[in-house]
Amino acid sequence: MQIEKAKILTNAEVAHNIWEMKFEAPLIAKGLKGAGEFLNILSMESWQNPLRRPMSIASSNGDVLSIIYKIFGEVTTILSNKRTGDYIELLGPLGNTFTHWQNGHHPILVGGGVGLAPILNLQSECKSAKIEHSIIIGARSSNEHFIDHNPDQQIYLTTDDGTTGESGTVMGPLERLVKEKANPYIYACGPEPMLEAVRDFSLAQNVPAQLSVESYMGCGVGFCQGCVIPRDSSQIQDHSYHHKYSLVCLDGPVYEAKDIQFA
Amino acid sequence: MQIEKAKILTNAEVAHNIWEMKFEAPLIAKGLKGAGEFLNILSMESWQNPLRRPMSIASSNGDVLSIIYKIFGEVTTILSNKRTGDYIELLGPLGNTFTHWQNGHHPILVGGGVGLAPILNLQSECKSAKIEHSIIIGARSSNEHFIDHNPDQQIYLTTDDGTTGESGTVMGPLERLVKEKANPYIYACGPEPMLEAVRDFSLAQNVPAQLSVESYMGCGVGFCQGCVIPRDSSQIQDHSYHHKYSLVCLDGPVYEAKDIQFA
Amino acid sequence: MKRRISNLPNLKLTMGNVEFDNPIWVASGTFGYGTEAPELVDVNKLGAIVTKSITRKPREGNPPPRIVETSSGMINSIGLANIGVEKYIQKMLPVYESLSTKIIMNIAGTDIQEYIEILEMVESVSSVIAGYEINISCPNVKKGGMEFGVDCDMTAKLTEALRSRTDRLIIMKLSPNVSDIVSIGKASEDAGADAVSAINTVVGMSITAKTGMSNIYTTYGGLSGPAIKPVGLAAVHKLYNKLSIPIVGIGGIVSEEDVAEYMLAGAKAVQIGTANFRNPGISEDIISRFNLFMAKTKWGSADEMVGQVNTHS
Amino acid sequence: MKRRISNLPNLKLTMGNVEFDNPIWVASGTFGYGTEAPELVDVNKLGAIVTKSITRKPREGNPPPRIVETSSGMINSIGLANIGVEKYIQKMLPVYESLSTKIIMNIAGTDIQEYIEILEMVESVSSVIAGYEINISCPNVKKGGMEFGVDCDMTAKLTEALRSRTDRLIIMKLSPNVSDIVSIGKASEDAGADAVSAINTVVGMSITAKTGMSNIYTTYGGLSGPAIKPVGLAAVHKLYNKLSIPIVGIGGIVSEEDVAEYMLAGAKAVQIGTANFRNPGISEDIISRFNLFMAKTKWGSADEMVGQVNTHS
Ligand SMILES: Cc1cc2nc3c(=O)[nH]c(=O)nc-3n(C[C@H](O)[C@H](O)[C@H](O)COP(=O)(O)OP(=O)(O)OC[C@H]3O[C@@H](n4cnc5c(N)ncnc54)[C@H](O)[C@@H]3O)c2cc1C
Ligand SMILES: Cc1cc2nc3c(=O)[nH]c(=O)nc-3n(C[C@H](O)[C@H](O)[C@H](O)COP(=O)(O)OP(=O)(O)OC[C@H]3O[C@@H](n4cnc5c(N)ncnc54)[C@H](O)[C@@H]3O)c2cc1C
Ligand SMILES: Cc1cc2nc3c(=O)[nH]c(=O)nc-3n(C[C@H](O)[C@H](O)[C@H](O)COP(=O)(O)O)c2cc1C
Ligand SMILES: Cc1cc2nc3c(=O)[nH]c(=O)nc-3n(C[C@H](O)[C@H](O)[C@H](O)COP(=O)(O)O)c2cc1C
Ligand code: FES
Ligand code: FES
Repeated sequence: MQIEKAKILTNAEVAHNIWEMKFEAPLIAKGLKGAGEFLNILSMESWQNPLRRPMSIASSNGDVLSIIYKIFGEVTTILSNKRTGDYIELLGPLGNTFTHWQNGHHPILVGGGVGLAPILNLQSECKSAKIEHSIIIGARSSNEHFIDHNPDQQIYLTTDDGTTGESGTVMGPLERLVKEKANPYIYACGPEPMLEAVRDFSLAQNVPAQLSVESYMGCGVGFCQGCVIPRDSSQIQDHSYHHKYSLVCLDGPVYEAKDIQFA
Repeated sequence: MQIEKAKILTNAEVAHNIWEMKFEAPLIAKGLKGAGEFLNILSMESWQNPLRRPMSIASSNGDVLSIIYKIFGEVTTILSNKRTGDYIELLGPLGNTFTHWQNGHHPILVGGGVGLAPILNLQSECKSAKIEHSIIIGARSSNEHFIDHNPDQQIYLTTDDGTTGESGTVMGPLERLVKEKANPYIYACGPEPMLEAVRDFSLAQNVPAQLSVESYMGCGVGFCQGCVIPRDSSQIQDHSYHHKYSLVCLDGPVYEAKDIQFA
Repeated sequence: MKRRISNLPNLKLTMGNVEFDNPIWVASGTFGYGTEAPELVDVNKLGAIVTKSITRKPREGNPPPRIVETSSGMINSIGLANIGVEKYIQKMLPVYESLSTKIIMNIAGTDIQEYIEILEMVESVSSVIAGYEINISCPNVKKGGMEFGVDCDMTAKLTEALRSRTDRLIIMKLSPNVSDIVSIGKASEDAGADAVSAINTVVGMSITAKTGMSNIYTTYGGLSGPAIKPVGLAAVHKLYNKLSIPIVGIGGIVSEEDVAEYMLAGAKAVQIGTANFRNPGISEDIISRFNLFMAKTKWGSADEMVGQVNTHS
Repeated sequence: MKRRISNLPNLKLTMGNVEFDNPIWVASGTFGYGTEAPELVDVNKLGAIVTKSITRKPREGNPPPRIVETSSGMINSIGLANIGVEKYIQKMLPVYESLSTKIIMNIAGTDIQEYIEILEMVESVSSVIAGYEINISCPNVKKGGMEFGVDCDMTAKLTEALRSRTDRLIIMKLSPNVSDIVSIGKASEDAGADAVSAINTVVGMSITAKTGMSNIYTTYGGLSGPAIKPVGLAAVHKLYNKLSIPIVGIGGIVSEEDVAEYMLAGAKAVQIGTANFRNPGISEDIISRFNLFMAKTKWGSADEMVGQVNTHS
């Protein structure tokens, strides 16, 4: 875990309101443990927005890391105004990683919206490790997609409005793939309703699943106790001082589907 | 009085920590009444710094206005990071103007530090009106000057450390010129100690003087009652609701030396 | 959920016996007497103008420095500089005849008698003013206002005394610098106030480290601006839960979303203060943008959203 | 004016019977139990660590959402999630043996008995802790702390009860959400506290206009960060004027200049809170930069500047 000023290499809109930023962060890159980890980003000197913003690592390639972010509010707008050569301050790598995908399963990767970021990172790892896998990417409409629907390559896109790929949510292809593939393992990140649907499905079908969840973060390092989610587990974690809650910044963001609850 | 988004033409450091910015502000330019007026500048969307910053108009040329500013704190730093083509939001023109300089006097213009800005504006007006005048510019050291010492042209520089022009404060050349010139009238803007010295000298010598003063401003339009200075005059101004104080934003920033007090 | 995108949403409201065109007003002391910047704002668009606090006699106010910026806020200690009630009656009331916006006169005093005298002087002449906001919460005067603002009994006595002397709208303006703002609000309600407004400024101080100087002559001043919006929202929501009279929300409003937040917290109307200093026309802008905001929400009228924040419970 | 540019300025101070290397501490609840981020901060550089509030039993804390950003600040309602005194004694006290920085244990309770019990449990074992900060000012628990923080008698009783049971440093942590913070401070002093710290968070609320949701599960939470620095400075200066025991300044400190401002206002030491979330190493950085700052001022030592703000009077 480090604080590092990273030089921005590229920063561009890749789909409607969705941006990709690449930067050089050699120190943080050295500490990476795997897909699922995130960075806590500071985008300005001013204290108007005192808190950093957590963003999943979308790719790592030597010293170069990337994030994929959606313009949501003040800070993501500021991020999108950064230019090549500017700096941002990163705290990371933070959080845990997806696991078990190397253990003889068929990983089914599911990304919704900018939840795609850690899923793409996991996809790269599967590719490097030559592990056969499928990936399902959901969005509301084709303009939010920046990857092509390609069933031959096991890349399945869905859109709510049917403008690209399959019409409907990620659940369509997911239900199909779980049946088709031997020994499937689901890895998902996306909006809460999607994660809930994946969770319920995985429990009902008894298919193992890991979900990368979001929560409002103050610090990313266990200081503030702000980032809790209710936890359905008897495994007591000291971080959150009590078994009822789990700190997403330290115990997460990746959880076994069965271990967490949604509000 | 208008609010206008002005496009920045140039923004460059002209001396140590002193910057000049030129921008196009056709609406405000139309309303100008003369040297001494100022703008109230907003440099960002963020509310980290809720208040505008007052800056004297240093020159006007058709639609193009300029300011000369010193990097002091947060907002002037932000100003200095603006690039050609960026926008700043101006409220103006505000305040009153220097007067009487066209009435057969020999104007002696005195500028200290960035107090130079309105003085340079007045100098331009004197030149346009072909009125003979002298100008004295004071600074701590040569690196804060961006105009050349040129006694032949009646341009006198002073520095505290003697690195350019005459050694000492503006008072040296001022005392000399007041003696030399027939019917002198002093116009001064600069740091408070300088203004106090000019004021005391003008009262003692019975030479008329107008001073452009600064005060902490909230609004620039008479809403907040924040910008008062004690006033030595029986002339009651309604703006400040009481004869004891004067609102610098409406009654000033230019005052007859005899009319104001310093804290 | 009904949506009314086509028509402009209904922003009208009634408070006491007054009908206001919209719930977005300008706050006392932040808009002068309403006539300062005619080039920059059409005051007739505003829901109401609350004028600068008036005392019995003109006041010169505090020596400078009177204001200073802070992180997302500012501190002021103007010290109730004002023209006094006589000049207000003589000079301002006639001007207000020609405005179509509602005028609310803010009154400040050092004892109950002073408030009464001011109110009676205004009541004794004919004028169009819609009502009074009673400043019992100015942190910037040595004697005066503040004492009422922290004391339920004094607040009740003052409210009763004024209530018995006017049928016009009476709004008691509450201080956040108290252990229990709700009890002061309740005392106002029980004594006959038509509404309460909250909040006035929060006591604060500013120092420049390099010089060691206090940046405000009177040492302490009143903090306002976006920094205090959370404090204002909490006050309004607490008052809404316990009072039945309307609440006017104040504190850090700079956008149409801020207006909506205050209304969701329980404000029937709001006042914009510090933001006017940044942009004298901002209140007019916020009214237009609030119209657009409303058109996109599920709320049919501004009144319907008052107090409807979802608090997870 | 003496200037000591060559030597590092003297930052040492004594409070109660404890000597601190420097006046820059980290605030309770913003630095965990001090052992969370060893890669990012050398805690032995800190003047002191005030640990997260401890209650008699472990507490799960409030449901999420627990925190939200505001303009130049944040609101939290953690609800005193903590490991409870037994685990604190068992797990944390031994760890503190190996640290050279001073540890101040922050204690919270719902009644006097609970505070006493906690303190006695810690006093009954041997440990290196330097003293206690008594949280009588947490706005985020339904029962508890808050009641003391607004009441002089209760504050006095609690202070006396604890004073009679320990010789260690006792610092009473004061709430800004009161009409008169000085009277609570005075009650603490008269009852034997070694020092007071101020301020805890300011009650606030946050709403998202678009969704109509409260951003904090418990509706109200505590506002902290640069937004409240003016409130903290005013509290410290008022306390300094009336108390003779030392004051620990808290609220919105993010730079060495903020530290200096608090000391000029009257703080003998300060605590850094919210800023630690932005940068876990910031307190260490501020200590270095405060050293440089001091070297350029007229003050020979940090102690000399305490309370020396120039207030124009
Ligand atoms: C572990 C984790 C990984 C994430 N990865 C990504 C990613 O790869 N790409 C992406 O676009 N987004 C990601 N997010 C969400 C991202 O942090 C928010 O979109 C971002 O903070 C919005 O900031 P803003 O200032 O633009 O919006 P604001 O206007 O400040 O807030 C809008 C919303 O953003 C969220 N938010 C704001 N501040 C925080 C905070 N400190 N912590 C958490 N959420 C916050 C809240 O839901 C809030 O309602 C991730 C969040 C977490 C917790
Ligand atoms: C009528 C008038 C004309 C001016 N003309 C010029 C000029 O031509 N060039 C120039 O460099 N400066 C000028 N100033 C001063 C200029 O406004 C300040 O230097 C500037 O506001 C500093 O802002 P900052 O954020 O960089 O500094 P900060 O760190 O915010 O403040 C540093 C100092 O700047 C001053 N200041 C800050 N905010 C305000 C405010 N709202 N109103 C007044 N003073 C403030 C205060 O003295 C403060 O102590 C003028 C001021 C006035 C009143
Ligand atoms: C410069 C200034 C002067 C003020 N004068 C008064 C006043 O005379 N009477 C009053 O009741 N409130 C006065 N206030 C308080 C405001 O009306 C308002 O309650 C407060 O500023 C909070 O709102 P804001 O955050 O939108 O500014 C003043 C505020 C400021 C900033
Ligand atoms: C997330 C969070 C948790 C806190 N928890 C505690 C606590 O357990 N006990 C306590 O006395 N103060 C607690 N505080 C208050 C801080 O110690 C401090 O008084 C306050 O945040 C103001 O300082 P700041 O503006 O530097 O943050 C907490 C503050 C925050 C932001
Ligand atoms: S974000 Fe602060 S503890 Fe997790
Ligand atoms: S700056 Fe507001 S009245 Fe002059």
